[in-house]
Amino acid sequence: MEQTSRIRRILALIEGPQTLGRGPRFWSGFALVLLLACAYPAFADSYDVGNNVYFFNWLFMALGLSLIWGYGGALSFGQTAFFGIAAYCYGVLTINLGDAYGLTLFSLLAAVGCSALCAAVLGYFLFYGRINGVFLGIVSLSVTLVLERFMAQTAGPEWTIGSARLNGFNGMGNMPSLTIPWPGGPIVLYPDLPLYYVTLALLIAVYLGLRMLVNSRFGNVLVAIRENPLRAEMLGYDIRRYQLMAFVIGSALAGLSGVLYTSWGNYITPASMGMTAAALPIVWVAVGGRSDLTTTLVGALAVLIVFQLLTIHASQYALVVMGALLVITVLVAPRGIVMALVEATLRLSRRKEAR
Amino acid sequence: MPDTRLLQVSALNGGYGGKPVLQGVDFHVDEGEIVAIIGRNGVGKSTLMKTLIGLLPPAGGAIQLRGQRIDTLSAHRRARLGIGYVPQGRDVFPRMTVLENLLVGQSISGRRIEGMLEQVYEHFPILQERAGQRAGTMSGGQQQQLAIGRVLMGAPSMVLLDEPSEGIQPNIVQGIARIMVELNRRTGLGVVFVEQNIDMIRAMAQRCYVMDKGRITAALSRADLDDQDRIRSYLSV
Amino acid sequence: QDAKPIKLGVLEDQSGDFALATIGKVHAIELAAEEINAAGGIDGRPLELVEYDTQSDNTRFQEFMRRVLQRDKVDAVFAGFSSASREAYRPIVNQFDGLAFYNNQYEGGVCDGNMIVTGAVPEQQFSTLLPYMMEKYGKNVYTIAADYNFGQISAEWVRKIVEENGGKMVGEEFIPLGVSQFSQTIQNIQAAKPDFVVTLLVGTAQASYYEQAGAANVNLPMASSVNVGQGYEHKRFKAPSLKDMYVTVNYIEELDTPASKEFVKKFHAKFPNEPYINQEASNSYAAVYLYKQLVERAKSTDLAEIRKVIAQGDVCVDGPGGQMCIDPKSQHVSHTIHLAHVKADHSIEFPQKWDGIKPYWLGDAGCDLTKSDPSAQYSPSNPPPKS
Amino acid sequence: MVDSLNLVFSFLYQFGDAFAFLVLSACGLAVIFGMMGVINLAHGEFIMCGAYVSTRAAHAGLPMPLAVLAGAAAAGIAGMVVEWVVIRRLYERPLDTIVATWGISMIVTQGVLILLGPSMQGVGTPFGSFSVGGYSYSVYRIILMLSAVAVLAALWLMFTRTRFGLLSRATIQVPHVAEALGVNTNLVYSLTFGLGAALAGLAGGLYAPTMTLVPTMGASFMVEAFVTVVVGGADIFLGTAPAAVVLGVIKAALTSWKGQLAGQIGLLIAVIIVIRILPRGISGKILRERA
Amino acid sequence: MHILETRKLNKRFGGLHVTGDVDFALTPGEMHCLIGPNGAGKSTFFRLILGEHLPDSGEILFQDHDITRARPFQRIRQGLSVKFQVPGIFKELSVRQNLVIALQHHVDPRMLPEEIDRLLEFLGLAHAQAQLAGNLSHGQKQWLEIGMAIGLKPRLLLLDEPTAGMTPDETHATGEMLKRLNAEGMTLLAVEHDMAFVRQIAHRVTVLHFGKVFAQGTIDEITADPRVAKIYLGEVDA
Ligand SMILES: Nc1ncnc2c1ncn2[C@@H]1O[C@H](COP(=O)(O)OP(=O)(O)OP(=O)(O)O)[C@@H](O)[C@H]1O
Ligand SMILES: Nc1ncnc2c1ncn2[C@@H]1O[C@H](COP(=O)(O)OP(=O)(O)OP(=O)(O)O)[C@@H](O)[C@H]1O
Ligand SMILES: NC(N)=O
Ligand SMILES: [Mg+2]
Ligand SMILES: [Mg+2]
Repeated sequence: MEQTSRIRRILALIEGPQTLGRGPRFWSGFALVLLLACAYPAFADSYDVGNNVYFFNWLFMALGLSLIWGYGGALSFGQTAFFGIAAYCYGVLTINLGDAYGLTLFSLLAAVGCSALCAAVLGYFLFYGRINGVFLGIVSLSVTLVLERFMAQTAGPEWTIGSARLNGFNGMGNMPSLTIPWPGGPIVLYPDLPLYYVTLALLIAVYLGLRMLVNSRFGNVLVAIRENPLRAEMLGYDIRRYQLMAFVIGSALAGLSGVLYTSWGNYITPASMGMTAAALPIVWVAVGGRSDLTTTLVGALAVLIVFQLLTIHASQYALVVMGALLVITVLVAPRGIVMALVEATLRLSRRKEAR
Repeated sequence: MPDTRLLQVSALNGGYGGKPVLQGVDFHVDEGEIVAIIGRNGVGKSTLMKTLIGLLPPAGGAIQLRGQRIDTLSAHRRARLGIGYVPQGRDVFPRMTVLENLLVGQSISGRRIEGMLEQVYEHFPILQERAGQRAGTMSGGQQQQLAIGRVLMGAPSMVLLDEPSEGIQPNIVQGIARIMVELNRRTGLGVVFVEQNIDMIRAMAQRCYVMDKGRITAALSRADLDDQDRIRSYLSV
Repeated sequence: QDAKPIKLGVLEDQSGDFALATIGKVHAIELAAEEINAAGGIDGRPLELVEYDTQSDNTRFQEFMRRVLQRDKVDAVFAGFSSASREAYRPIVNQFDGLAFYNNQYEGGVCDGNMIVTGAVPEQQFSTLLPYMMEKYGKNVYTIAADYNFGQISAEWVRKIVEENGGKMVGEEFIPLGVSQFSQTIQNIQAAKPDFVVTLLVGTAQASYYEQAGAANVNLPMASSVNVGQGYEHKRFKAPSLKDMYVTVNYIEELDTPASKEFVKKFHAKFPNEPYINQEASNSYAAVYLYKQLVERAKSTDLAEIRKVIAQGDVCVDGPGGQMCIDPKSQHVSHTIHLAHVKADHSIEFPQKWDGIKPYWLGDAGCDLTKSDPSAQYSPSNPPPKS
Repeated sequence: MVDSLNLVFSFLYQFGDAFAFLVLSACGLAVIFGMMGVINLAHGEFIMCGAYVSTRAAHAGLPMPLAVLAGAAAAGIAGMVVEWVVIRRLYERPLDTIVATWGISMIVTQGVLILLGPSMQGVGTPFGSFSVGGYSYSVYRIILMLSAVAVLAALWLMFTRTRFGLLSRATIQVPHVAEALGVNTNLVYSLTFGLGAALAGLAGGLYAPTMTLVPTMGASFMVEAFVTVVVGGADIFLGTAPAAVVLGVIKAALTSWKGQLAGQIGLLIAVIIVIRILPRGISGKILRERA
Repeated sequence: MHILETRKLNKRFGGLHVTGDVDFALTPGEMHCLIGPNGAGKSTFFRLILGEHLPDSGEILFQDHDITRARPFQRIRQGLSVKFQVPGIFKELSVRQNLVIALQHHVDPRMLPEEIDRLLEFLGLAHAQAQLAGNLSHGQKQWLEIGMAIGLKPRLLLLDEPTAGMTPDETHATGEMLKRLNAEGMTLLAVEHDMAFVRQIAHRVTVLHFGKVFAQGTIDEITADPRVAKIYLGEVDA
């Protein structure tokens, strides 16, 4: 009895003041989108399916950054460090352990755990050292760049872990894809149907889980810290612990992205941690509207798709148009483009109701 | 008698974005007058002051300074016409020294006025003592003194003060009232101030307007002001 | 009746860091395709190019390699400048069993049946260059190299060949990519007093070395496998900062042969604004003709059939720089290697050339794609496993 | 004796070289970040603008110093335009400037590639070389060091001794009050951003003769610039110079000891350590001590 | 037995000795006001008690536990609560959300909504509960922060100029409210410049001057002290 009401309370956190979207209208829309996403492969060719998996791969990192930056107010410019750490861990582990017996899944967990651990160490150093604001951003960026530069020069054969060569700037390849052990023979998750559904399911789970997290007490405190850390502490919250936890969770999600990406393309390179790579998550999250999970999710996906389409169709003008889109977005939609659309529709519907 | 009108505010509307606060404010200040504005929390006093100096755009109505329409001018242009403004909550420049804060105050006039710094130091000795301290580390009351001193540095012909007594020790509150009255006598400084401190209102104001729900609802004469309970009644309910 | 076109994917960096060296590669492919189509295509089938700009970004290579193979269903892909980009797309080419041409000088060692490499490799460039330099200038050598796979492996080759020829390495320094300031390096070189400097600098930032060394009056002869031929530094920097630079190339636009002159003429007729026709543009151009011959002889675009033709060991074309033949074991290409000497006024002379230099190392080391396909990259310090 | 003097000179030269690069890379960024709180990811593109314009000017026959100034001026004007069109709308939300300036940087880099091609021919380094104890050095590098010092001094004077400096700092700290005190804050913003951009352009103009001229050249200044600014902290006058000294020593020492990679990684690790010790940068520390 | 005690508390900023050997003790259930000239060190004293600054020397005891080095949140959890001099609220969150954050860690989640409704009513902010806290007027912000501070149900409440910007009526109402809370067992330490308010609530008053305890006693004793009139009160007697 007590148990079920508790579960109900936790589930109720799916809606709350920290997330946009509530009520039957939102959830039926959500269900519709989900349905479409599930049906999508029936109408798309396998290139499109695999390409969408590729887009999905990055969204975990975006959601994680939304938690750290949008909710927690700590701008981490170094999420790709954790992306890279998990990616290399996955590579090293799977190359050494192989893909039998579900070991790739173990490697996934271990790699994500590894990036969470690194985030805990770095986060302890940052938050317990009272580093905040841009300083936080630059220190995290520095960490990423150190990793990138270090990994870039590991070309020599001396940089080998077990049978896995780190292989420097050229990147590490040949790691197996994620493989699910199955009675009728293991299912290798190439960028195709099974991987699509697995990634989609993960994405939905992470999205809903984060919604509950940010609407819980934890989320309230996180937002309070963003708004006024001193006040939050003076209400009795150990702000450093909360910031650290958000950082670890967000970075673990970056790590998950790293593993999925590596498994998707059987490749990881130090460039994934470089300056450009490090700036991208910030762009995705900012464009959609970083202070909400849903707008982050939709915004990041939209940016990824639009940028790829531009690259395909706008030839040499692609980067110019992308840049212009970013500038215009920031100017016309201060809280993110998806957020702006949401607000506009809300205003419209309210006006209609008023009539 | 337009030549004695320092400030004329007519049917002024304003607020924040879509949210109206001021709903047709009418009042005036004559040359050489000190006028108080009183009212409960949240009725729009600070909003009025911000609209007068130009930090909020008016949504309708007119503001005239010595007969000249100023409501279309930007805040810095209004300041250069000689209006000084002390915001509620002080807003000193936190990472600049006390002296630097004072020097910024001179931009109202756009020139350096000989002897002004000494005068301000005389009014507020703590500012001289702490000339090199960063303003953000001054105590609350010290910051309030700095904010007032800063605006005097520009030798304005009219000042808008938003709750100048807030956070200031009683004897300095009296001192500030004295300074304002003296400047008013000596230089004809016009003063519009928002205040809750009855002692200060009585020590300074020649007239008083009562504000409620974005409107001026009463005007009190000097004689009315002598009646403590009368003021108190306007501040309550 | 309309014959079904043969589709070629072209994935090259047309923007970003590498664009300087790679836009010309795209143009060269377009030129070759136009010529072939004008002459009736490949076995009557026209060539159709599917081009994407990979923006000097490895992830774009991954995205678009999948796209050309899965969506556009191209018959072959011409892709990549940096080795990292090649390694990024190689797993995808393997997965879909496609055929990719890597038309770029690089550090060597790719033993992969899905790849044909038309660029020169270290043994071709250094076995010719270094003995010449040591003969002419002396045996003390200092290497500065980009600090990544290409630089490290190339430096390893330099070390090996210098020592084999009785020379001595007096210094070796690795420069991280993106570094543009060289004062300390210049001083280190002066302290080591080499007879000449091997410069294996990659990327536009590192090229700043030449200007800075010139300004500090270092005045040492230089040798390279990668500069001038790729990034035309002699055109971009003011003389005499590249004075006495020696580079072994399989082509550059100054090459004074009828074939080269003809190529330059055609190129400029089609692309009048091309700043420079570098070695990789020539490789890309020749690669299209190699592919034409492969398909015509295989009578198919099927990879297995094509590889049967390669295995015959006689697939050759005459490229702008000389004859190029595919080595069946490594699927790399033999070249005529020209020694380019940059003079004080930055004009180029060619004191020597070597015909038919083979990409021997991979085959000798144990890569034999006619027998097995490990789809791996090796290096002298990490050779193929002996079977 | 002579040998060790040579050694000292060579270290000083290397240090000065690193110092100059750090200062000149950083000061434009420092003005814009320190004064306005704007994180300008298009900093490198202003540097590139300065380099391109000064090179064009030099090709057109302008004497070197004038050409450099022309580069600075062009970047400054470009900066004022950017401020007017974009940045002005973002002061309330400085973090969004990251995205906006990132976008500007993409537009400019690729735009220049499209319009002017993938590279530009350099002008060559003037003034030749000199020798000390068996090593030859570039005279121009000494000019760069002197320029760095001159820029620092000029900035310091400008911001502490002029009305503009006073008003711009006030504007950045509490804009609405500055406005209400008679400061034309829009003008101040525009001039401050323009100044930062001009300083970037100056760095570009000064380094143009020594570097590859390509649309992406600004990128090679960015890490050093950010590192210096952050280690310096929010107050650019108190922070930038000491930060450049500290980082210059670290970089020169590590580079000469263990090579360029050590210098690069050492620089980044120094940042991490310095920030851990001084969470608000060097100037934060100095300010706290002084207050 | 004291609820709060400081022993020889010292704090310096550079050359400035802001609190000097402050010995101070509060008995449980007391309503105590701290007054003194601007810059006397009152807010600094609060910050030392809260742990926002650490003292250079001296000790702080709360309910006989040494909290001199404890982190601020630990002190709050032991039963301290504060309203700052400059309103400290969560500007981008709604008024209601502000209160949720203050109350959530000690109120049963099922009771939370009613509890907050009650508090909103009490603060006169019920109509503004959905508004962003940053858009409140100055006085409303003060109320909100007082609400957050008392929402913690502290044993000792610290208020730094709670009535600044309030009308005399509101000031009076605040005083009465504090008295009610005091009757329920809460100890109070308030910094104020409004003598009417001090007179209304204070059992005892401490005057701080140049960081030192200058005088202590009932409000009548203090206002009668000519030295206090000279440094602080001026001619008007409240
Ligand atoms: N930035 C803002 N955005 C939206 N509404 C605001 C903003 N600032 C104030 N308000 C609202 O406008 C109304 C008037 O506020 P104002 O600050 O003018 O009150 P006030 O009379 O000065 O009160 P107080 O005595 O508390 O300072 C209030 O209801 C307040 O909630
Ligand atoms: N960080 C700091 N650096 C230097 N001086 C400081 C710092 N913080 C406070 N001070 C000084 O310490 C003294 C005490 O300040 P505090 O804020 O405690 O005063 P207060 O008694 O609360 O005054 P008020 O009534 O004006 O609020 C003041 O002179 C102030 O200028
Ligand atoms: N392949 C090269 N030159 O990177
Ligand atoms: Mg107000
Ligand atoms: Mg105080």
